[in-house]
Amino acid sequence: MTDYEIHELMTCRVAAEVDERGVTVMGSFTPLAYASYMLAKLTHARDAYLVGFDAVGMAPIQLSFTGAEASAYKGAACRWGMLTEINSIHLAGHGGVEAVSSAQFDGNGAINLSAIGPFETPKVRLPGGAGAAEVIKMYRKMIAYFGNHNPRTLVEKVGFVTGTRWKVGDRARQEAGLQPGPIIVVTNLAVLIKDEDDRPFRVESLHPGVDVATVVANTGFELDVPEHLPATAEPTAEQLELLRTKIDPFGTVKFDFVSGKDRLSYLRDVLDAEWNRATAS
Amino acid sequence: MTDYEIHELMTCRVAAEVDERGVTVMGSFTPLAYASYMLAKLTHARDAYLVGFDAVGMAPIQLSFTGAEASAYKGAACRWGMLTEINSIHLAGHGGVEAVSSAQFDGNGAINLSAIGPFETPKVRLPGGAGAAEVIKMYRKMIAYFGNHNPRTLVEKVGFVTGTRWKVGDRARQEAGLQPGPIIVVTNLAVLIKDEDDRPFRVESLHPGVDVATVVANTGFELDVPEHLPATAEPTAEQLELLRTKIDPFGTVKFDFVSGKDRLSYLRDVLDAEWNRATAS
Amino acid sequence: MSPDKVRPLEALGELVRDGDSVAFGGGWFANHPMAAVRELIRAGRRDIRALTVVGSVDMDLMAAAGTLGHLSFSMVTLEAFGLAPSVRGAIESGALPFTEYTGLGLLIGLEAQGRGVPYLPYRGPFGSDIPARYPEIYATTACPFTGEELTAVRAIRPDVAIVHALRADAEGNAQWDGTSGPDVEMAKAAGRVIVTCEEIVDRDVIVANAHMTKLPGYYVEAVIEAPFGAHPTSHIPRYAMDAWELMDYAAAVSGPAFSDYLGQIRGESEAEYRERVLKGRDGVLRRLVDAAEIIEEAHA
Amino acid sequence: MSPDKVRPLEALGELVRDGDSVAFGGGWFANHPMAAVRELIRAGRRDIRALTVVGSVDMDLMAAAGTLGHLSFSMVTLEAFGLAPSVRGAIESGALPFTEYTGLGLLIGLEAQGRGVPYLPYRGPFGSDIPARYPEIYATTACPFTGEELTAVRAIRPDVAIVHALRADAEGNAQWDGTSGPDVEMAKAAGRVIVTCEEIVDRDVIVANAHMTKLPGYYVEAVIEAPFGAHPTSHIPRYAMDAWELMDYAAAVSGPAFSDYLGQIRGESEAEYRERVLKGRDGVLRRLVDAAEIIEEAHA
Repeated sequence: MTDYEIHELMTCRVAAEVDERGVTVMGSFTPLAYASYMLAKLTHARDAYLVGFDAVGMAPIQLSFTGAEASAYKGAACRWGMLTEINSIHLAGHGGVEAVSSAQFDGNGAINLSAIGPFETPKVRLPGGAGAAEVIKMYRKMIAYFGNHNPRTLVEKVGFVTGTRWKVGDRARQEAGLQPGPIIVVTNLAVLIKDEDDRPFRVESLHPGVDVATVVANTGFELDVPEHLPATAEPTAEQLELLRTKIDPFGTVKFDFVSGKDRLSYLRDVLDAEWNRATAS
Repeated sequence: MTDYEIHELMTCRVAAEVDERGVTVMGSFTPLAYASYMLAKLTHARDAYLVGFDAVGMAPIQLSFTGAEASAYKGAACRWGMLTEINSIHLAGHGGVEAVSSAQFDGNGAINLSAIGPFETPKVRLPGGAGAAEVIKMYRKMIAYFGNHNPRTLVEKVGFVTGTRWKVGDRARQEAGLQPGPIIVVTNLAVLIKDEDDRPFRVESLHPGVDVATVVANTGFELDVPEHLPATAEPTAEQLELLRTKIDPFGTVKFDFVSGKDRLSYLRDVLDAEWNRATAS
Repeated sequence: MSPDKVRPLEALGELVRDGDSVAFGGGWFANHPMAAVRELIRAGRRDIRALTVVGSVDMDLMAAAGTLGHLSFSMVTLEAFGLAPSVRGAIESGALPFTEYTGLGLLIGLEAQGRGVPYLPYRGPFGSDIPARYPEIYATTACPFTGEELTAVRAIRPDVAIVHALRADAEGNAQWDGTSGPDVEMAKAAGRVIVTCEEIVDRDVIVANAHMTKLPGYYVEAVIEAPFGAHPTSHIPRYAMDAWELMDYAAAVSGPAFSDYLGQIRGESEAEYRERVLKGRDGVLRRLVDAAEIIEEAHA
Repeated sequence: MSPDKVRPLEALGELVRDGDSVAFGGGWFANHPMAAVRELIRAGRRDIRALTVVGSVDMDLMAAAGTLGHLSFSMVTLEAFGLAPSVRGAIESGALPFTEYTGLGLLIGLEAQGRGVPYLPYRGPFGSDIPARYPEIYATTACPFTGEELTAVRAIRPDVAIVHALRADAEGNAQWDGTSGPDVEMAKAAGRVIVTCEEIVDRDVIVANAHMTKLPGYYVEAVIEAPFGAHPTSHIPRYAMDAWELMDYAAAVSGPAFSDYLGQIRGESEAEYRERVLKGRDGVLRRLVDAAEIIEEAHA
C-alpha cells in the first residue's frame, strides 16, 4: 500500500462523487475541491463539464495560488460572467456537485459562514457565504468537507443559518422542483451521508485507523451508526501520482491542513516555488 | 432648390428626430428607418449609439437588401443577442428613437400589425408586431411613418391593438416610469404630433405643395389644425448627396414607395445591381 | 476526452418526433436552421408545434409542406418579398392554429424557463390586445416592494430547439460570429437542443475563439454539420441571404408549380440541394458579404 | 466621431462624492478596481456605501482607511491570507454598518435594476436566516400561473459603479478577456459608470475584438487608463495576483506599521505606487500567467 496523507484521502473521496452529469462550478480558490474535480476529470469522469472563475468548459488545470485563475482560461471553451453562470447553471438545475466548507455545519445540512455570536455585533465576523445560501440546495449533490472533524464545527444547530440544503430526501426535493441527491460529509475521520429529511446523518465509512466512538464523540449532531462500517477507500497509486505530479505539485491542498503557527511559512514556501517556476524559464 | 423625391423628404424629417441621447435599435430591415438613422449619424448626431441585428455600437452603413446585415457587423463595437438587447436597451430605459410603420395606426398611438378582421380567422393575417407591442411605449420618441397617407391606414381606431404608446403626455409617462417624449407621425403628406393624452394629434407641418384639407380628408382620426402651419423642411443638397451616393445608392428606400405592379421589377433591378457590385471586383 | 455528439443530418427525423414543440432559431432573413427545416420535411414530420420569434421562409415553407400543427410567433414576414403567403393562407383559412406572442414576452418566457423560474415580470405590452387573449401566458402581477403593476409572462419550454451556429465541436460548444438572435435563449429553454453548424471543428478552434461560444456543450444533445445550412437565409460572416432564391420561392409558393418545388426538396439529399440550388451562386453569396460597406465618416 | 470620455485617475475624487453608494467590481483576488480604491483613499472620500459581491483587499483597505460608511456584501475574504481583518474588526466593534446579502440575491438585485424591473423572482435562499433580516430586500412572492412560492429580491441601484476592464475606447466600449465577475451587472444597474482599464485603445481595436466587449459605451460616463489598476489583485491575462504584496498587506494591516503603509499610499500618485510596489515584480506577475498550466490528458 502506498503512503498517503489525510488530505489526499479526502480529495480522492470527494472526487469519487464527481460524475459526468451536469456542471460543476468552482468559485473561490478552495484547493481541496479544485483538486477533487481535476482528479475526477482526469480519471473516471472525463466528460465532467467544469466551470471556474468565468471560464466555462475548462480543461483540467494544475493548481497554484497565483496561477489557478490564469490556467482556468487557457483551455476553456467559453467565457461567461457571474450572473450568466447563476442563471444558466445554478438556478437552471444544471448543477452537478457542489463542495463547500464552513465554520459551522449542522445535522440539518445548514452552514454558517456569517457570524459566531450576535449577528449585528458578532464575536467573530465570518466571510459570508457568497452564493452558497442559494446554491447548496440547487445542486444534485452537496458535499461538505472539513479538515478538522470536531464538535465546534459539526454542531447540533448552527448559530446562524447562512444557507441550507432545505429539502434532503429525494421525494421532498423532487416535489420542490429540485434535483434529487444526498448530502455527503467528508472529514479527516469519516464519511457521513444524509438522504432523508427525518433521519440523522449516518456514518457511511470510517477512514482507516479511525474508530466509530471517535467520530461520534467529535460530532455535535446525532448520527446513525450502522452495524457494518466499511473503511473509506484509500487513494490508489495512480491517484496519488496524478495529485502529486500533475494536479497539485506545489501542495496547495495541504495548506488548509497546516496548523496556525506553521501556516504562514508553508504559504511562503509554496509561493516561492510558484515564483521560481515562473522565473526559471 | 434641389429636386427630391417624397421618400427623401420623409427620410430627412425622421432623421431630424434622431439625437445623441440613448440608443436607437433597428430590427427588421426597414430601409427608410435605417436610412434616417444613418443620415443623422453622418450629420447632426455623430454620437448616436446604433444597434442593428446583433451588432451593437454600429458604424454608419450603406444600405442594400443583401448587404445591410453584413455591414452592420463590420464596424460594430460589440455583439449581443435579442434578449440582451431587450433587457439592456428597450426595458432598461435606454431607448432613444423608435420608428415603426404598420398596417393601421390610430389617434391614440396604437398600431395594428396583427389582423384585419376577426383575430382567429382574419380577412388579412398581418405579420405580427415582433417587439413593437412593448417597445413603442418604452422609447423616448415614437415615430410612425407611412408612405401612403390615407384613412384606411390612419384610422379612428385600429381593429386590433398589437401595441400602443400607452401613456403620451410627459407627466403621465414619467409617473409610469417611462421617458417623456412625443409621438411623431411622418407621412407622404405631413407631420403630425401628439404629446398629450387628452388632445388629438396636431398637424405640425405640411409638406411643400400639400394643403391642410387633403391631410384632414385622408386622416381617419381627429386632428388639431393650428392656424399657422409651416412647410416641412426640404432636404438639403448635402443630405441628398449623402443619401444618394453614400447611404442608399441602390435605392432600397424607394422600394417601399413603388406601387404594386412595379415592385417586383424594381426589386429585381436593385438586386441585380447588388449582385453586379459584388461580382465586379 | 469530450463526448461525441456528432450526428448526420439524416438523424434529425428521429431526433424530432411528430407532435413535438420545436423552437427554430434565427430571425428575419438571418440564420434560420433551413437545412434542418428541409430535413424535417424530407422525413415527413407532421404536427410540429413550431415556435419562432421572427420567422420568415422557414415557417412559410413548413406551413406549405404540411409540417406544422401549430405556430407560435411574434412575427412572420418575407419583408421585401411580401407577407408570408403559406402562413397567411393557413391562418386565414383556419387550418393552422396559432399563438401570437408579443416579441419581448416570447423571449422573456423562454428566458424564464432557461433560468429556472416559472415566470418573469417585466414592463409589458400595456394596452395591447394580445395578453387578454392568452391568460395562460400573460398575467398581471405586482411588485411586492413597490406595488408597481407589471406583466408576468409564463415560462416556455419547447420540447426541442434547433439552432444554426457558425461552428461547434463534438462536445457541442457552439459559436456564432454574426446574428445569433434568439438562438441562445431557445436552446437554454428547450428540453433537448440540436445544433446545426457550418462546420464541426476541433476543440482547439473553440478554445482559441472562446469569446464567440454562446452555447456551452452541456446544453447540446446533437451536433450536425450542415454547410450553407441557413440558405436561403444568411449566415454572417459566411454568406448573405440568397435574395434570388427567395424571389423564386415567393413566385412559386402561391402557384401551381409549387408541388414541383416541394417535391424536388423532398426527393433530394441536402448535398444534392446545395448542388442544385447554389450552382456557383455560393461564391456570390460570400462576395456579397465582402462587398457590404460601412461609411467612412468624411467629417470626422 | 465618438464622444471623448477619457479622464485622468485624479478626476475620481470629483466623480465620486462622500456618501455615494458605490459598487466595486471584481471578485475574490481577481480584478478589483484597486487603482480607483487607492485614489478614493487619496482623495479623502468618506462615508462611501460600498457594495461588493466577493470583496477582498479592496474592501479591507477601504475599511482600514476610514473610507466606508456602510458595506453591502455577500462575502469578504482574504482566502489563504485569512479573514479580512479590517472589515472583520470594524463589524465586530459595531463601527461599520453592513448588509449581508446572499450572493445570488445580490447579483439578481443588480440585474433587476439593470433591466428595468423593481424586483425579480427566483428560487431563493430558502431556509437561510438572511432574508428575514432584510424585509426591504427579500420578500416571498407567488407565481401567478403555478402558485409556486419564490423569493423576490428588490432592484439595487448604486449611485456609481467602478469596474476595471482590459481595455476601452474613448466612447467607453469596454472589453474583458479573463474574469469579469459581477462587473457588467454592476455597471448596468448603476446611475453612473466609471471604467478604469489597463489600456485606452482606438476604436479599431475594439471593433477587431467585438466579442470581448461586455459593456457598450452608452453606459459609461468616464474612462480612466490605469495600468496595473487591479494590483495587487489579478487582471488575467495581463498579470496574476501579487501574493507577495498581499502577504505584506496582511502582515501590516493589523499591526502598528499600518499607518505608514497607508500614509505611503496617500502620499503618492498611482504612477509612484507602481514604481514603488512593482519594482521589477511586474515581469514576474506577467510570467506567472504564462507559467500557469493546464494538464494535457495522457489517457485521451
